Amino acid sequence: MIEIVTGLWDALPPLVQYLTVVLSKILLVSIAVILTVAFSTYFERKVIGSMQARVGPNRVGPLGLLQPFADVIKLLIKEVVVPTKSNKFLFVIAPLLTLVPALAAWAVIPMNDWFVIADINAGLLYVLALTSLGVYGVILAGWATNSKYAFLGAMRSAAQIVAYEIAMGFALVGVLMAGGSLNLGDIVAAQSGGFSNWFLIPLLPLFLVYWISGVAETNRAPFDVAEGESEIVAGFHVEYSGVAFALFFLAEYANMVLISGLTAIFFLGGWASPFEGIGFLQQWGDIPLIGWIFSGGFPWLFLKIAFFMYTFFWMRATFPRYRYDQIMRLGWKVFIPITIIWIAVEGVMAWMHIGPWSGLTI
Amino acid sequence: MSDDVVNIEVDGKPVEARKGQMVIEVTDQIGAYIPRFCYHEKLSIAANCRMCLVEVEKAPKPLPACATPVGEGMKIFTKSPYAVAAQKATMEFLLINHPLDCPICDQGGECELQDLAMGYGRDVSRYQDGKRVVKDKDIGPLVSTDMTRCIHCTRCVRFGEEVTGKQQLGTIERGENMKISTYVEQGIDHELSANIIDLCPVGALNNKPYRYSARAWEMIQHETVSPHDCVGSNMYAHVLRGTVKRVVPRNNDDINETWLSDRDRFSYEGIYSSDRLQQPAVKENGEWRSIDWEEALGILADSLGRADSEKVGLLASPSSTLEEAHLLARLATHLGTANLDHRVGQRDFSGQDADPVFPWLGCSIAELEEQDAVLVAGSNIRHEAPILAHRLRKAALRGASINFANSARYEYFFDVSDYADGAGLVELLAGIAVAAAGSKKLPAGIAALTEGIKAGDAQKGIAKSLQDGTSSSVLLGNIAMRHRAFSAVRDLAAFIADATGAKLGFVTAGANTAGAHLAGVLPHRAAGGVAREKSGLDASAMLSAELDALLLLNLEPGADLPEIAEQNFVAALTPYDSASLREVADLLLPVGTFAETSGTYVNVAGTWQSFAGVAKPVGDARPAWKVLRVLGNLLDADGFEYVSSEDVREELRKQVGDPSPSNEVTTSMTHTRVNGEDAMTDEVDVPLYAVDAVVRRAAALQMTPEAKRVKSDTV
Amino acid sequence: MNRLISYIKTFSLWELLKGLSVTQRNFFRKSVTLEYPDEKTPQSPRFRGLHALRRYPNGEERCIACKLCEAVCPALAITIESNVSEDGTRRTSRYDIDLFKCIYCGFCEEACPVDAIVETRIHEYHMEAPGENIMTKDKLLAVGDKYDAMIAADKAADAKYR
Amino acid sequence: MGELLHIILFYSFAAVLLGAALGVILSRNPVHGVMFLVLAFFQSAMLWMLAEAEFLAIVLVLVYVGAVMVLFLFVVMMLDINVESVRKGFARYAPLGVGVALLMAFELAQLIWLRSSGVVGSGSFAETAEGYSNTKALGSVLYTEYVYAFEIAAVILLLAIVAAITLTMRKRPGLKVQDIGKQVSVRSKDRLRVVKMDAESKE
Repeated sequence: MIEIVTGLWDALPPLVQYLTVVLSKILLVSIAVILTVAFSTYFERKVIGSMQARVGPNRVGPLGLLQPFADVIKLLIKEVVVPTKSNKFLFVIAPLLTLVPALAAWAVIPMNDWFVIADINAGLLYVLALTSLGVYGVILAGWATNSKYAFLGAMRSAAQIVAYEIAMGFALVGVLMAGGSLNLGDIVAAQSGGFSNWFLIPLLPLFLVYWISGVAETNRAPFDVAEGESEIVAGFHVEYSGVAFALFFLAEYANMVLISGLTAIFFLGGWASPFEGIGFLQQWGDIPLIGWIFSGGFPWLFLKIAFFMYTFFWMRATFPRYRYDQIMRLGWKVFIPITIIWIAVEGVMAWMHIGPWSGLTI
Repeated sequence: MSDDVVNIEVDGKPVEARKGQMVIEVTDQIGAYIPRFCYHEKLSIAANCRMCLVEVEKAPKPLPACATPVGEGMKIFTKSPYAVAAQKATMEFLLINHPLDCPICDQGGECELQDLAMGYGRDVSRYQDGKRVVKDKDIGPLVSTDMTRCIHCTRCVRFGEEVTGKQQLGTIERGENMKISTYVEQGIDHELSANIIDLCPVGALNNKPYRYSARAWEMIQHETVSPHDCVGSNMYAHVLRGTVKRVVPRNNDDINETWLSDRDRFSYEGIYSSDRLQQPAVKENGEWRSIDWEEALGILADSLGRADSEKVGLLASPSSTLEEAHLLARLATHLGTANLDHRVGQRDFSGQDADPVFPWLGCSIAELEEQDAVLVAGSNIRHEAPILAHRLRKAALRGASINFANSARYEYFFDVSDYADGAGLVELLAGIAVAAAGSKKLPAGIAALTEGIKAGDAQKGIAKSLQDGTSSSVLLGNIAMRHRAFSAVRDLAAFIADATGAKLGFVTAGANTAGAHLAGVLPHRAAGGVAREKSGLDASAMLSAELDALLLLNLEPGADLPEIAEQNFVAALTPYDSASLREVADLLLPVGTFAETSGTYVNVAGTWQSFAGVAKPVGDARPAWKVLRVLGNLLDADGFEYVSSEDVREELRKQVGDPSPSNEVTTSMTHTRVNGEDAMTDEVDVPLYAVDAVVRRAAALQMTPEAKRVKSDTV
Repeated sequence: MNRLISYIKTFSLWELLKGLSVTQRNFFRKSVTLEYPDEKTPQSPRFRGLHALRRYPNGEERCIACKLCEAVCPALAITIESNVSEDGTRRTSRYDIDLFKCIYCGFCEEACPVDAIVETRIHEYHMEAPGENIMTKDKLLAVGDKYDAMIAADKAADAKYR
Repeated sequence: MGELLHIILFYSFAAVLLGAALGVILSRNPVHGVMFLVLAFFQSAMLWMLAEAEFLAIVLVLVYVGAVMVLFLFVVMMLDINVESVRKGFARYAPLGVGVALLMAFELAQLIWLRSSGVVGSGSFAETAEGYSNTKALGSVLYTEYVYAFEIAAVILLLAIVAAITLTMRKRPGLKVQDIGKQVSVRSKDRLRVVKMDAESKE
């Protein structure tokens, strides 16, 4: 039986084989991401509910676990209302422009030491490039709606995203200096060898800048002035409903998961186990089922992503919304200087062969 | 400083007062309020409620402000602790027996006792024993009684004695057992009797038809004018959700003072009679069919437009508003007809060219009570204009000589100087004319009438008192105007006035006879009294002529009009549906009553009084002036683009200017002997509660003793 | 020194961490949510819900059409028409409460001199057709008759505090 | 096989690029124009990708699409350009445009002619070795051979930023600015002083 299958497989032309493998990988990752997104919404509501001494969704299915599906079905069967004087084409295409970069960035994220859709050298640049594209969907949605609220929301959001992208980019320069590569797999590999080797410790300021910028980049609380329901109703997606709104929603959460994943990869050693490098634990890595706890693997990445997602929700439950001028001030006047200073510090340390960058070769 | 002025001090402020004034009058003038129940400025002073007790310096006890004349150097404290304690004590006594039924009392919310109890009452009564209960009286269909609530202020008793002259209520028994009652179990029966409702400071005497149907605070008060007599009494309509709930007097010292006749007060019930015409209707082959306004107006415009202009008749009620009259006159001009009249009761039109521009009282209403001698001829004035009768009574009480010349004797509650009766009106007046002429020769026009007439004692007395009075009046009433020889009566009266130096005055029918004259709703005169080139048919001629189209405005055949000859087409603008109308008319258009239309009445003293519509029209009814306006549009008449009734009024106002009222009768007519037409039995006296369609349908008024008497007479 | 401490606090995001710790502590607290259709909050006898018109024990309507409730109603939700009844007393011929206008302030209940209009504890009601929001006199009396025992008990419980 | 795929991809990207470029100048709506330009940049990046210059391709997307065009879009949206009035001068400037286009066409033809005649370069790229990173290659060239030019360019850009900020910065007098640090670190005793006073004496 198995032989027949493998025989058939071998009979296929190499291009078809190649495409099949790639497409199935893409499908796998996409479904995983979308499911994660779906349950993120559930967890967000549960977490924030708990923090506010409430229960959260608990009506659909056991413990409300089917709530995401109920929401999806609801959004799918709702009518997509296109405003009369809007630019119809851009109005419809804007949610897609938001979602596509958010999902496409997953192409270069390594899930563990062997699973990655496209193992390209300029992976980090690619991620940067794609995250910078998400802003188009927002701007176009705001403009195409032909509503002043949406337009104001889009303007705020776009300016904010552009501002924080710079800080994020600079923070990543520090990471790539430390990792010595633009390839995400290599960056994770550079952090192997246990908790102490993670970039979190030497790059702590950059980690904070990157993480907070990531929150701002995804327009999440406390940086969600783009939505700002108290003053501009719901920002750029005020006129969106049904599936179109669902796409925005999906994109926002996909971006959150992406930022969480990238933070884990850049600063927390990706799929690496914190117990690496502790000699006597190394041998337990071969134990079935729980071996990954010691040797590392996809579950660790998942756990780290989950932790950052939790932090997203946690911050949303804790902090009030920033004022817009304070957001811009924080981005331009605080984060960018910090990153530049730390890059300079890093460069000097590397040049003088001090610290974890001593091995850096030019 | 003359001797008439005394200087007193009220609450520390120096005040000048006339000698003999009561303290409460002075304090009212300067705005220092003293609580009171029994004191009323139109009534005598009784000082039996004791609520107005004030502190007067050096007086051993608190004094009642209403019965204490001011004196030089008096120091009065209206709000000192001593005065307030006295007032509070009085209030506590008053409240001992007053029931706490404000929630179901119609006076609640406008009750003087309630208001003052807020200021001077205690929260909890100290009185523990049983309260007094007094059995209610049935004093007729107009006034409800809850005698337990009575605080014995005796305003109602004094009103009966002093204002109506017919004392029907009084106090019986004494002390704790004192009660207000009719001496004999009977209903009160006077045309002003219901004013005791307003006088009663508590809820003991109340408005019976209005009973329990609304509260004082929820109604909206609209100013309006009475539509039932030539006085044009000022009144307020109290309206709840578009429905008139009651009518109360509006103070106007020039017209009705604070009084209102029962007819004006209770006629509003007629607005909500089940007889109201709800929808336009047309008679087709003897069958009535309800139609909409568009169709109805189309039919009317079509019929009027098609009719021969000589054979169109327009007949309005004398109670139609000035605006309606003006529009009707303009419509007649457009149709090219002069067959236009409002004098529906009049039977003799022979002397109409000599009529004054509009019939006038001869003086203002307030001046009437200052006359020294008045002759009222051909009038049952208590029924025709109760307010004028009240003015005459005041004049009589002042000492004026009030005389009557009437075929029948009517009851008056004051000393009538001379009453000439028992013969036809022409004969009676001819006698007075003879007496007035004395040795002088009578003018040729009336000489024939006085032939062989000798003045009796009464006639001589009348002539003498008119001559003696420095200001005297001769008033001709409705009976005279409806007389078969009205022109003769008018010329005789004019001669008497002329010969005795008295003023000639008219007491007209309807609310707006003067206005209809001014607007030119007359066959011989256009607006402002300008003579027409060619006279048309007058009111009675129109009814007997054969017309192509006849339009009736606010008139009811059988009641307002005598028989109508068979006409080709009769349309009626009427608030009411009745069998007689259905028989006569071919088209019925529902119009609003006085409460549902805006308009103007010109009263008998020549005062223009405008009012707005106060109530929502019943059914599909529309204000008549709007109907006439649209009719004008449908007939393509020019200038019918009025937006409001004010536009109509102002247009007429510009046309007629302000004609100075004059009753000069310039006749060249020669009257021959008219004994055949001067029959006593032929005189028409319209009963008090049958003057117009609204009053005839006011249920409570129709249950009064007066209305019942008329009914038992006719049956 | 203070300056130094404040710098350290700023850069270590001390205040933010304090805030986060507050929410985190609450995360582990038991939730206070009441799951409504299954659980209900206790009600005071003064609860102001659906209106009712009461009767005297002999079946006579209490309401005497004094219209004080209509006058006091801040939302103008009450419409009353009154008239003389067959036995000559003052009675309503119409008593409507518009539940959409009503703000359940309880003023009508306070204004009533005969305790005729009361607000019951019933609050779980709904309307299905236009016009059902108008509580007519019949409906109000029906509510009063049906829940008479409850209303009487509530009034008795509250009486000593009035 | 791979060659065929390569050619198909090249021509399809090129076709879309040309279409997008035409869209930029032909579209009536300026926002559509900007979006076409973004598409054109993408296609160019794809072409570079095919030429295995992935660093340049991604940087093109990052810089031009991710930053420059966003600002363009901002400006275009904010100005709300009236298309009709802008198109008025179309006929007037058409000859100049045609002239420039002809010049460019001529240059391109010349280039193709030069290539085919074998005067300069060869038609195909050199195969790169396994593990070759053109990012690394670019970096090593930039920071060794062209380090001065690169640094001077960087300094000039920095200067441009500083100049731009200085030119646009307005110091408004009397402007109240909040100092968040101060606000956060304030203590109650900085704001409120409790003064001890004697009770009122009667003299």
